Amino acid sequence: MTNSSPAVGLTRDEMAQRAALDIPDGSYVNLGIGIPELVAAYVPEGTEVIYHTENGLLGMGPSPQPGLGDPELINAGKRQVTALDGAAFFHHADSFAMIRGGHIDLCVLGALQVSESGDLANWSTGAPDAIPAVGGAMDLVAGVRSIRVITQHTTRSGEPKLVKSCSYPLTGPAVVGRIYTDLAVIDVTSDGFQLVELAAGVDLAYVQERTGADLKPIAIHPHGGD
Amino acid sequence: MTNSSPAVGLTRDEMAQRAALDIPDGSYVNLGIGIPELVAAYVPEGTEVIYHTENGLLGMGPSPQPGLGDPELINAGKRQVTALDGAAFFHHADSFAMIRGGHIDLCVLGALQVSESGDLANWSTGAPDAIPAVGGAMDLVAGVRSIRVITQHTTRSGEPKLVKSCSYPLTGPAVVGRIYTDLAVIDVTSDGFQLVELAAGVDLAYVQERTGADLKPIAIHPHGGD
Amino acid sequence: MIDKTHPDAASAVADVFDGATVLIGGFGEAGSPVELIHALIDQGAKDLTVVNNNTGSGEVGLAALIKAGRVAKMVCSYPRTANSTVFPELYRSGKIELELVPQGTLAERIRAGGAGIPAFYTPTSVGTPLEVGKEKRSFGDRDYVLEYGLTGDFALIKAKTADRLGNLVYNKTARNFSPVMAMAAATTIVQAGALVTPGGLDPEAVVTPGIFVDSVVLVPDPEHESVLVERGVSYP
Amino acid sequence: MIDKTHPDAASAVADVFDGATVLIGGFGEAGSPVELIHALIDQGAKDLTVVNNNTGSGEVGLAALIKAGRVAKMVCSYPRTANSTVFPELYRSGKIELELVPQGTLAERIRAGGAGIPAFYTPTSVGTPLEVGKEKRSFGDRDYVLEYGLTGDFALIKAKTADRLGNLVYNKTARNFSPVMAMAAATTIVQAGALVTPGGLDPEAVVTPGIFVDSVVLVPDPEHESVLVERGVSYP
Repeated sequence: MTNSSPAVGLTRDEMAQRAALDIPDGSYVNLGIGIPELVAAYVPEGTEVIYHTENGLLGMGPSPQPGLGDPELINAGKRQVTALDGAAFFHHADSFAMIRGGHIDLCVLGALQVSESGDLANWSTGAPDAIPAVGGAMDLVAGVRSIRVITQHTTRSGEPKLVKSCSYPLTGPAVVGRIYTDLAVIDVTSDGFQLVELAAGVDLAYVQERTGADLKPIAIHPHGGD
Repeated sequence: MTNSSPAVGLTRDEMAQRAALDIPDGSYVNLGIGIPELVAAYVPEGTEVIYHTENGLLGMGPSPQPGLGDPELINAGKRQVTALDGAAFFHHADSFAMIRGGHIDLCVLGALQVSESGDLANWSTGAPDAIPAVGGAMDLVAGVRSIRVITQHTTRSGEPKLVKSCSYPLTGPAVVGRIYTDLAVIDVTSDGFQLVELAAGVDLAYVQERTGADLKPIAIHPHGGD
Repeated sequence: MIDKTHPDAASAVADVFDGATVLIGGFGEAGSPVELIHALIDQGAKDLTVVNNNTGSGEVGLAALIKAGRVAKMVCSYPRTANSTVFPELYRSGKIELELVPQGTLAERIRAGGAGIPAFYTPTSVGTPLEVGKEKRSFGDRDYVLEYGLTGDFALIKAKTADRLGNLVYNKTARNFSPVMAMAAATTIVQAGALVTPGGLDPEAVVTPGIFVDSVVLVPDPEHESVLVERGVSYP
Repeated sequence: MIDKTHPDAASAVADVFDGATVLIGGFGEAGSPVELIHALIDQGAKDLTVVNNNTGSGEVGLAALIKAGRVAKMVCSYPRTANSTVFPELYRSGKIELELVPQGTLAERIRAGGAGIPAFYTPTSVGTPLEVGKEKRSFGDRDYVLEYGLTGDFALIKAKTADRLGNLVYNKTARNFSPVMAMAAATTIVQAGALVTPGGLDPEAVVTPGIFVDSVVLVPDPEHESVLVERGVSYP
């Protein structure tokens, strides 16, 4: 199948905005590098979310004003951030105690592939000359209660990223709860991929065609959380 | 053997003073409850020793002036203490990381019995109606590099506390390096008890008579450390 | 808006259930959340497993909770201290269970519980009666025992200052077990001597980040256990 | 009197020996002890095993140490970052070894090493290629892998402020791995942006107590790695 930049589907910011809608008030949230980083900007007014960055900060705020950043106040993507009132700094072992110990409510990550059983592959394509690099991804999926993924529905060459079984090395087995793509919101259930919501201009057949596993049609509770 | 408060031998304070002489400048030291607590007062002028108390303080100072204490600034014996300039407070897991991780240089403890192989019994007489209570003693002997004991040479009823083999439950096997009693300074070596120094007015025979295992006579290096 | 404050100790401990495991901060009286414990006595939960370094003193605070017959089992390192008579009597008459844990192992087990570590090896207790029943294993030339992470349904702890997000700082050696207990409990309830607005605590100096805290009650002038014992107070 | 200060970085790193394991603080450039690393390059120790979250960027700091051929093996979680070319080239040509460790496991292994814990169980990496070769075990209904404590001969870390006793506080997210590395190294060497007399740091806010520190060098205006990289600096 080919994928020539379809006019349909959500932009990166729209995907982030959609994911932001599902974040409950008062949550402790870790956002992965890339599109997930955009989510913070779209959390609705009146919802207080506390952002954790695994390099040692709870209460992370947005990027600093130009010229006001500190190269030693960064996020996990190594970009400069700010610390909000009520923030706390801590060391790496304490930070991953929060993660591994189940204290972070939800995490939004990028993905290379997600399987219909919720397996996530997001750290390595397994290419022989690639430099293996895992960072904190395996700790996050092993420890955070709810793992959500934001990803383009297909690769640049049009291959499905939602698959029956991941061909890339796993970050963790059976960990993903919900997936936000440019085409749809999809839950991972014991029955596999469950369509929750379609982007404007696409239908089930269109999304199914671009998905590597069966997609259950929208059920009775389309906006249920994971 | 009977023991009718002999005129010979060191007082509690003299024992503490003798133990203090062997503490190297710059040491990190944990002092047990009882006579060991007295040691701090006798560390020679010019020697800077940093005291650790396992309930979360490094840089412990002496008792507060009357009326200036804080019931929440106490030592492991639950007595009010002070914090010196350069002190640091920390939680219990960090405190025992210092102990278990081998960061404390030496520890001075009390004893019920010490065996000639350095086994220490200082937490329980094994009496059937006793309330078992161990505190931090087992952690200290498992983690601190040099364990020294201050104790009366015999029990109140005159029984030896330095023995071939402990009859009381162990705090730890083969952990004690040096013993300060009211009668002598004794090292635990691979050959058993090695007399290092005698108190004024006693001789080897006198001490041997009150010791439950062979005592090697004073050797060439009587003031060597453990 | 996140606001973890409660109007009083009674509402903060309202959800403690019969049979719960309750981690109670403090080393002796330092850091003992006396007002929260008294609220728990009033609340009535029973068959509790309580984790604390000691067993309280006199007939106030933890000792009062034990005396009221609410505690089925104590997990601690040193269950006898000055003015501690309640626990020894119940223990000798077989009315309360005791799990004796070396102090450093207790602290590490609680930290492990809070950090998602199910088990770890430690040298402490090897070669002693407390190694009995524990799995042993050698690493390098030394023997170790396997110890398990310890978690609680609730933690009751005392802080010096808190904010509405649950960030905490402590007073001196009153810190002791409280930061790890806050990590290890499903629900952590704090009595704080002062409340500040977020930003009122230096983010470099926060000891317990709010993520580990669920409920905060302001108790501006907490009682000192030793003062109550000296006055002969018996709670309730 | 205890005085852990050294006059310069060269004297502080003088004892690092060939084949040593060196824990180097920092997450990216935040907390990277650039001046100590440069002193280590000048000093000449080789065949080092270096533990750091990353592998440096540009040709300064950690990347320069690697480029100088002094590092036989890297232990890290994320060996590729923006402006990181030195390590990838050496790795692809088989000239440097890599032990890839998940970030949280790396932090916990270092803490365990410093805390006298030889090994612990963690759920991280179960069901992934990184579980290969690891001992597995179930606790409750979940699988875990056994991970080992990690210690170093030396730690090189960067602090904001120190005193002569080695008490440290850090700057924001520059704290990261440094407190646990200070615990886990036989000899911990610190570059501090400021020195105060004992008592100048709040004892409630000290992050690394001096017991974990051996040497302190004052480096009042440390270089930022990103600034050096942007300027195209190559060390030495």
